[in-house]
Amino acid sequence: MDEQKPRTKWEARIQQWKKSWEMYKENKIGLVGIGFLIFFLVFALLGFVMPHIDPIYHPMTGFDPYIVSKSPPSTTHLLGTDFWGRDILSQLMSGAQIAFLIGLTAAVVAVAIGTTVGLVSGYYGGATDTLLMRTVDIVLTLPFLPLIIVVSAAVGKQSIWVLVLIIALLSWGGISRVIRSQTLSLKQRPFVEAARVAGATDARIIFRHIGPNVLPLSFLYMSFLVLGAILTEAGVSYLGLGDPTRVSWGIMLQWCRTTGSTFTWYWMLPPGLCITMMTLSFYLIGRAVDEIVNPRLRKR
Amino acid sequence: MKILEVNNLRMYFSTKKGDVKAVEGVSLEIGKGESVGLVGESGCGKTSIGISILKLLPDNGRILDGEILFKGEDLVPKSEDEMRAVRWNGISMIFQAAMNALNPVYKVGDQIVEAIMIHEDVTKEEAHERVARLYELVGMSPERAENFPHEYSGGMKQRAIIAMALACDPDMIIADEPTTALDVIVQDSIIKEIKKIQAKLNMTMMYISHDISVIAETCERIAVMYAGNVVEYADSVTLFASPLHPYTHGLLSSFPSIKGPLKKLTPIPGEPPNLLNPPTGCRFHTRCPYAQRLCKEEVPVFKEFKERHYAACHYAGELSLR
Amino acid sequence: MSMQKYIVKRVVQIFLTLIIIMTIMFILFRMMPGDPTAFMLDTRMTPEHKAIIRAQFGLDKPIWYQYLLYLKNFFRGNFGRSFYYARPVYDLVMEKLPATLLLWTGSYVISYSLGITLGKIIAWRRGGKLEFGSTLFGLFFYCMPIFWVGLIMLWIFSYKFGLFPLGGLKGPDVWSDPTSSIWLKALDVLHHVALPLSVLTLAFFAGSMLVMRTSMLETLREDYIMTARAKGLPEKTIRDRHAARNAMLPVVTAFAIAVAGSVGGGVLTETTFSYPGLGKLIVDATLTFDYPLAQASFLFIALMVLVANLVADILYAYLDPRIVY
Amino acid sequence: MKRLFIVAIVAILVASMAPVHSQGGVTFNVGMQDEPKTMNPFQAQDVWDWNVLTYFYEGLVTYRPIDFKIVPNVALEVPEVSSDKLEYTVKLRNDATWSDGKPLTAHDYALFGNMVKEFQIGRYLSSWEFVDTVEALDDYTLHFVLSECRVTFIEGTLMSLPIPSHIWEPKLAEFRAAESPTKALQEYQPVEPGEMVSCGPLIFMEWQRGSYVKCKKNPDYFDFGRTHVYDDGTQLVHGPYYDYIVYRIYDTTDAAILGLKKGEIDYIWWAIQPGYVSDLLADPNVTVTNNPENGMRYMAFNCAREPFSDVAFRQAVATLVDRDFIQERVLQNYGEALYSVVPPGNRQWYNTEVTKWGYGKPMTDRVLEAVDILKQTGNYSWDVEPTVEEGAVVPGEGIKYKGEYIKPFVILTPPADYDPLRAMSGMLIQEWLKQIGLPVAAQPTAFGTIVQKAMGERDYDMFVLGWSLTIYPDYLRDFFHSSQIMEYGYNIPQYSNPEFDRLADDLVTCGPREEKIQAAFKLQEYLANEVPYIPLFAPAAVEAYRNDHFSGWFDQLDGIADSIMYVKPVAAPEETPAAEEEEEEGGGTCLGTLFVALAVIGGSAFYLKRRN
Repeated sequence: MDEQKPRTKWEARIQQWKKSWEMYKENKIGLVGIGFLIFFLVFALLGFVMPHIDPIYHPMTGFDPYIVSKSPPSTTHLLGTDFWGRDILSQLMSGAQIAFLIGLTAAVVAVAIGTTVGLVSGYYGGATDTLLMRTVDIVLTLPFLPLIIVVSAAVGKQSIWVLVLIIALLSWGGISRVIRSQTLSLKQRPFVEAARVAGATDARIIFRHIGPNVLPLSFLYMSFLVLGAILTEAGVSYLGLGDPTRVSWGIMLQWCRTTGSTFTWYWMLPPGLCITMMTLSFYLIGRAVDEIVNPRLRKR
Repeated sequence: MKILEVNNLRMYFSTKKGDVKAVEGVSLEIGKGESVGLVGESGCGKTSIGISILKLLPDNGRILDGEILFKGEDLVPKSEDEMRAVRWNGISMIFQAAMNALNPVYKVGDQIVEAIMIHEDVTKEEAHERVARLYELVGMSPERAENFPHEYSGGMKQRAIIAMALACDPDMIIADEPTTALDVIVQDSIIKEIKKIQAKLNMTMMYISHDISVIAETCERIAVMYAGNVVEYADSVTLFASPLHPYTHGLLSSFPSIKGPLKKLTPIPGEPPNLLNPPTGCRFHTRCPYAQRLCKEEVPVFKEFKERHYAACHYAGELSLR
Repeated sequence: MSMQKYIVKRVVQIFLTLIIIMTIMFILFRMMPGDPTAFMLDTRMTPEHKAIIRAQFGLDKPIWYQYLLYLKNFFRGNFGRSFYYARPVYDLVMEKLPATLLLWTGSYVISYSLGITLGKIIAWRRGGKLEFGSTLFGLFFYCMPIFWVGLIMLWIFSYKFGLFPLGGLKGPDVWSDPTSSIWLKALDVLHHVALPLSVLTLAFFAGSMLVMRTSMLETLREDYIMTARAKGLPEKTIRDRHAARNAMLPVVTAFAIAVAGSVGGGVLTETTFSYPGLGKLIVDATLTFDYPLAQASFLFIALMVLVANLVADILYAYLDPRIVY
Repeated sequence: MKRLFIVAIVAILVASMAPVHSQGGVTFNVGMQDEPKTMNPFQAQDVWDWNVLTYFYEGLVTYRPIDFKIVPNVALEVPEVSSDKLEYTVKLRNDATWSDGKPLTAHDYALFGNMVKEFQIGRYLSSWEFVDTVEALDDYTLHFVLSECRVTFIEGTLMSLPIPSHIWEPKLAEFRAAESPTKALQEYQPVEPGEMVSCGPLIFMEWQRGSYVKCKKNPDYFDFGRTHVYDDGTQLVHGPYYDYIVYRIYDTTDAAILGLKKGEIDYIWWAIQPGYVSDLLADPNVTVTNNPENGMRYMAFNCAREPFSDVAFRQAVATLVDRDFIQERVLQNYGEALYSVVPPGNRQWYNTEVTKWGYGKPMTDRVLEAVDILKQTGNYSWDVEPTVEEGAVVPGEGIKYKGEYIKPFVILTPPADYDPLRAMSGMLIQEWLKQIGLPVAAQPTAFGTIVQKAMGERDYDMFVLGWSLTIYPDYLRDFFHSSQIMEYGYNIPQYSNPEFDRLADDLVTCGPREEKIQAAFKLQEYLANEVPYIPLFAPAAVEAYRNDHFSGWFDQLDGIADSIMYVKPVAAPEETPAAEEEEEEGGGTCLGTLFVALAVIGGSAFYLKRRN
């Protein structure tokens, strides 16, 4: 019987997801968001293929032997080449990979921290709650980008992972507040009481019983965190504190600026446009999920 | 003299899934100084009638048909600007206090003053004086006008709302569930207050509630609504004594009577119909113990069976409702 | 609790937060590698001379001593001397502060006024072209990297058409001329501020607009709006006095939460437009390893955020009489 | 009331927009990327400080432009030096004055030297630490006693600036009384024109922080009209030929270039990125110059670690580093591939004959050659040896040194914002080294961190950095002498070669120039063969100036900045098309201002309307 139960629970969950998906499909802006996202996913995957077609399409080392400086779009280089004769299109693809990498990793870590803190804080209450929430207060009032600038400079090493870690460590505050208040109300529900009576440990109650119920909210915040992380990486890279060993969109703009090509349209416009569309897609998805998770926003 | 006459009113809400037929061919008349109760289960369209009269419909609501004659003038074709003059001045409304009918960020007195100043050419001071008098009228200390809504108890809010409704000396007041969310004792005192004021000012009132006992206490005549239709309309004594419509009967037997002998409560079986797709014929036929084939096929006419006793039932008067 | 007491309590809180931030800053900068004297390298400087310089900056003392010194100096309002500018950090920060206040508060005020007004209107008249247009427009700017928008604006308005200066705050033509009137100088500053201000405003207004819209839509469902309509109030009074006034509350809350994140936009904008404010200062200081300066500018930015939070709280209390302290 | 207010605003704004009458006289406008940090010569450290300060102070001797020959300036002649002569007497000209009318005397020079020693001003100590005493025998005679005679006596000590003793001496007591006298001295910030007297060609007028510094011509400058005659017949006559100079702070190159095109400035005083060149060349009023810089970018090895301690290893790496590619791609040919530690721009001291590893060879040959160099030692082996097949390199795998796999190592490279060229070079080098199977990764690292790891902790494998150099290559000793192997010593690669040390010591002592040049050549050969540094490239100073305002610009090492004192205004022809165009652009700015003004008026009107 014990084996049966999780299965039905699992099925119930799948059904829940299916229902959510049905609702999501109703949402036009949400579908546009998904569309963009799929486009960028394909775009990012193509980036892995490009260098195998011809080494000159390698985003970092693909120096075109015949083009030694920046050049406008041509048949070999559909979007032109950068200052050193490298293909801009392949660099954009690599940028999409980095954006996914940074956005998703930072968001997942931040959501994990934020959810855990929110759950623990809401569940235990008392001194733990006060301590954690005061910490959150401070985290939330820290000026985000200036701190990242200062910290990434202090770390000295310009690695993408350091950046991801800093972004994640600074952006879990908001989500933990929301999860906490959700936990506070869930804590009063009978099934939690039942679990407690049945002798479940605190950890089990938090993560097995309350946790799954706050997951949709976490998921909602994740899409906004992805957006924030992508924009932050771009900003930090633009300032010159990014990781120049990986071709991200921010780094592309930084190269564009530091080589004195700020006003070279075919180099300057595409990365920014990609950032915009990608963040927009995550924003739209977030809004759509928001309408599902918070039914009061649904149109009547 | 009739203050208000509603003829064959139809009001629908359009939604994604189709039209919600909230008010379907309702006719009512209210004479001057009369108090009329509108009773029915929640979702039966009684509030819709209230807001239709003032034309306070939400964006998706529309009046398809019918007339609303207020002092002989049809309100239906009136523009929003013309309606503004009717509102509060002609017809005011007592809202349910617990539902945030007062704006939380302004002082209660100011909210009443605002209504006065819109409709009448008075100075602010005069308006404030009037508020003080109104407060006394509803049994509150005039200083309380300087407080914010959150500083009031539920009963006080309700009194303030009554005061507000009286502010422009309207010809008629629609009271929409004024006591629903209050506890019984406060409810009682508010009802008494309304009755007192009504008597004092000879106020014409339309009283909307789902609670027939409250209606019985305050109203001379009662209209019973079911699924967007008024199914029966009579003076309260007659209605209680000899209801013509099976639904009225069912409603009466599902409520405990405050006065009178104890009797067994029998709830009406089934659920109220979905107004998106209401039953054909008599809308009550799905739950009616007396339903015949005719009831399913033909819409019963709302007509006068006895002197000022209207009902919409094919078999009205033929059934022995016990 | 009275308002005054509350403010005092909040100020104490701000102070404590600042100390925590300072400690974090101190630990960060002292534990991490990076030699501040690196930028003074000179091919003819001997190691002994380098040691002398380090001693002059107090870098040869033990860490705990440096920390105590640092705290002591902080309480005295002494933030140390900039390695790069070789001047008291406090003076440098104070020089840049007015410019930043002008740009940041200016953009917040304009973008929030714009966002609130637009949000109010589009919620009131749902589904119009205005709603679609302003949401799309606002969202694009919301999602665009702000420095990129800045670069494009520079390209179009300054480079192509020469309508605005490419950066800075004061034009030498105007300021070096003793005959310039104060009005001309003010106008010159406005001329310089116009572009960065527009960029920030464009980036920020969508946020407040969307929050306002949602909040307004919710407010419009409230019963007191029905009351107001029943009272026969004119549409505009209902919209502005009853709906918008209440709907603004969540916007204020959203502002308090967003401000810490949005100063990043200010920093990037200042850098893009080489606007001599705190944001540019912190970037420059960071890139030159000028830790006293980076720390102090960070501290002041943090202070600005905290004060903005306080202002938001007070504003909220002013807007909502239900708040009791 | 409301209308009145608006009318008043409009009136004021319109009045304020009336054309401004600027002072008469010719103004030379210079664009600077950063503002000066201080006007205190004891604190001044970066180029932006010195771009301004340098024209206030005249040394005893100086380099003349173009060929950097040492010529007397305030001193009447350049003293003859030799390593065994330790006492020198220098006579000064007696017609030089400070801008406040006080004479420029030997006391002013002696005071500077003595203050450097007393207050331990690190920046100048290397020029003064071997000077035992300096004193003014009379107003126009200086006497030096040295502990040893170094070349920097002339190229440092005698080039030091004087400071106006009548202004500084009264302050000394105050500095000495402070808790930390050095700090007190350095914190002193002269900003008032009264505190800033000058004996050079320019006089300080005012400094608007963050915006500009303004100076005027010194009418009493003693050297005005001095003529330098060169072998090729060129003559330079010392100016300045304008009345004012304004240093405008532009902060970004984009802004400066626009300013140059609009005619706001006549010269951008910093090297611009090559990316701007094509745009600038399109403007007939702008001239772009390209001069070598006296600097170098290099990659250094940690010679105290294996396998970097192995000369063959370093040679192989040097062979792999395709400096021609860097020159062509990364530098876009603005700058030169470098094979010696002395840059070619320093013509007198540059040894053209040093070993050029891999010069002119394709990557395939370089790989084979590098493999060859390594295999000859017998210490290296591979799991898969790198080969060349069908004209392409098949990278090696599992390289071993003395039977053990070489552990992964990193190249610390500066971040892109600091120098995109070096960052890019680091990336390329990583790819090239991978060709022979070296497990290497380029690690972009903050500049300060590299310096600390490399100079301070000596905890690194390789790094990429650069030096700005002096004319006299005494740095050859500093960078590679074994005595500099210490914390923060300059011998970062920890290169040690006794023969090199001996020769390097010779280089810095006084003596005949020919001998010194021979020594420097020999030192360069050592370095090229044993490669503690792999010189990567010498950057170019790409600069731009307006050719329609001033003429007489000349090229020299490090760029055209020295022309500033020699350029003459172009006789302005009436109504040239250029002037019209300029006006048009000015009109654009005016339009922008008008737009802002309208916005202000509209905003206030709207506000007033709402209030009413």
